[in-house]
Amino acid sequence: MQRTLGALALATIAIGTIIGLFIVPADGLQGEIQRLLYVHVPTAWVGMLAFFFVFIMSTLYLVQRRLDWDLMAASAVEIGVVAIALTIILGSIWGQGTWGVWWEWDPRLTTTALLLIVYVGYLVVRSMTEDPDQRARWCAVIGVIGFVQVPIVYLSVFWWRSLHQPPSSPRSMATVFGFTLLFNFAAYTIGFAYLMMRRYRLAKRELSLELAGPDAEP
Amino acid sequence: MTELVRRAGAILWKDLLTETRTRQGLSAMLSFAALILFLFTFAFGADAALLSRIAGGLLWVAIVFTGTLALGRSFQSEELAGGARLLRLYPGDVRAIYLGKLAGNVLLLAALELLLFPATAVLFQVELLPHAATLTLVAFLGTLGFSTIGTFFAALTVHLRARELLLPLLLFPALVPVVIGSVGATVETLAGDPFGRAGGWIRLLTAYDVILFVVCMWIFPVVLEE
Amino acid sequence: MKTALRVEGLTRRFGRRWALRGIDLEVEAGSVVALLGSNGTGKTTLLRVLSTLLRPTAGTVEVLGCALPDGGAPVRERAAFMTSEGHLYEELTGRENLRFTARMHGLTVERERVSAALAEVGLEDAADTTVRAYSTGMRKRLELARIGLRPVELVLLDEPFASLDDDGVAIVQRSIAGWKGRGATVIVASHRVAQASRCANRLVRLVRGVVGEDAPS
Amino acid sequence: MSIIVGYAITFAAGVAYVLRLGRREGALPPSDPSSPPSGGTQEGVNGDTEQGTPESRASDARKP
Repeated sequence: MQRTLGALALATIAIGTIIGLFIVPADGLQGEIQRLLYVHVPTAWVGMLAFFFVFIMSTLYLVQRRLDWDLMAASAVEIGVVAIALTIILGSIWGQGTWGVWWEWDPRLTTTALLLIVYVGYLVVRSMTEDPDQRARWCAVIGVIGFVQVPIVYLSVFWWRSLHQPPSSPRSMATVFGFTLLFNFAAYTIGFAYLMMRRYRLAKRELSLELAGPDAEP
Repeated sequence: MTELVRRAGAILWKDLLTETRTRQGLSAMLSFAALILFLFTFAFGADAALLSRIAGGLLWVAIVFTGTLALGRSFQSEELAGGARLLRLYPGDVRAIYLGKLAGNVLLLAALELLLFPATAVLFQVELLPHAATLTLVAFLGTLGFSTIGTFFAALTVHLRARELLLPLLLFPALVPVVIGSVGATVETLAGDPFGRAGGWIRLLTAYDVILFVVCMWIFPVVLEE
Repeated sequence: MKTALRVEGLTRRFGRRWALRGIDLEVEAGSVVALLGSNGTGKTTLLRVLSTLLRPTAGTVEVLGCALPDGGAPVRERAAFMTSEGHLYEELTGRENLRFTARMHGLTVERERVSAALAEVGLEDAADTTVRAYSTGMRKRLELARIGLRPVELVLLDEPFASLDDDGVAIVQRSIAGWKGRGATVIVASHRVAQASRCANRLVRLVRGVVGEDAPS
Repeated sequence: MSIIVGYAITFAAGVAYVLRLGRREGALPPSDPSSPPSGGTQEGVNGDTEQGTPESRASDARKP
């Protein structure tokens, strides 16, 4: 099951990239740089999806106290952090190409950067706590609070930015670009599912090793 | 409900007593805040007009940094008395601990601000008195937001090894709306609120304070659990 | 005889290390149990589970008729737990420490209860000096006074005799006798067999997280 | 040019992460992935999985 999902992910991402890079014509306004969006936006989507997943799993853990939810949340955080880090790197490369500046206080970019800090904090707390149940509790708390602040962070940055600069008009998407983007969305989501399954299984094996029964000597 | 408030009051009473006796918290905060203000004066002092224009921002930078210092100490007295978790031995809702510590932090920060605002007025030549009412409201909302999420993460990190690193790391993203809202409202108010935007910032602050308080109260019992 | 507490298959893990590996214990109300065993055998962990501080990893725990960990609220009302390192605020005076405890328990007639508790342990004259100036013996007496503020059905003591001189030990034993007289159940965890077993009617020895011996004394 | 860099970084990171997973999976002793014990859950002795956790089986054996 996992292997086929992995192969499918690989295939669809490859096809999506080829379409995005070679087949689809470059965007009239931005030119070639616009092709970066076919990887920048899907990774941002995967990052957001991962952190929403963490929010759900963390809430489930807080209610049911089953360690499996915590393991899923932790897996999603790890993948989410990788995805969001990539999103920011790609965002600044794309920003450099279009606005000519490496960093731009664009509400989306700023919010994703802040989210990265939240979930890096999640991973640091996770690495510092030995007891699995204690670790699960604190991480679930951060998972929930981390996600709850996203809308307000975005809103406050958006208002703040619109004071200094008229908000950049949302890029209008011609249908053919739209299709390519949607295809890549699906491809990267399958990739996310594959990584989740694999990381979760690894986490489960590592946990069972950690809890090796009452006679485990220190 | 009244039992919750009474026990929160007991914790507040204990912490204020400790604070007035040792004076460590407030004096450390005041000297730190003074240091920040003077640094700003040296850094931007040459251009008085600039200084007074960004006074609102500098003020909140001083409050947030000094406040983080105070947050780190809010569970210190518990650690010296056997650990914050022992407070769970008392009957009743664990949230009383959160409310007691939250009130303590808000009062401590209010005491700091009572001195910090006039100092800013003098150092940065800004007229505060005409806007006293709005500024008090903004200061309260900003301090409440800061303390609500700050006390929560202080309780979480007090059990962790590198808590000096972790408290700011966890706190910083959550503080962005509080800082943006407070600074926005303060700067607009000080400038006489020409575009009427202060009200918008105040609504953002109020909404965020409410959301943070509800979420923190809901989750807090998990934080002290073992 | 009513049972004060019943524990079955209680395990508790801290990361890889298992502090409790399957405790089975039943204690009748009104008895005084000496919980013996060298350091690291799980005495403190067991007391912290019974006092509702620690959630068990697995196993069923019933204290004063309440199933832990979720039904623990009444236990916090009717039980008292004296930890080995104590729970006193250095900057507060003896009286203020007791007033804090009384308020946290929502006790009425606070002033009189505090004065009575201080008198019972002989701390009237040191009542208004800060605990920072207290000797170890005085701190232990203040801890006993904290428990004496309210009626208790279960008293858990963790190393109550540690670093106490003879009259300190005598005061602790007098308190234990007092609780026993009022029908409360007392569990004294100590690695010093002599003082612990003198006032106990049952000895339970923990060995590597399980009950090793269990005999009336 | 920056497009190539962007795509290269993304795929490099993706591959690196998968390799890291592979290394961590390799480092574990080969246990059959079918049904590792579910780890200590907070509920009750046997939890809801029928084989329960190792220590719960041990305590069952000890009951008279």
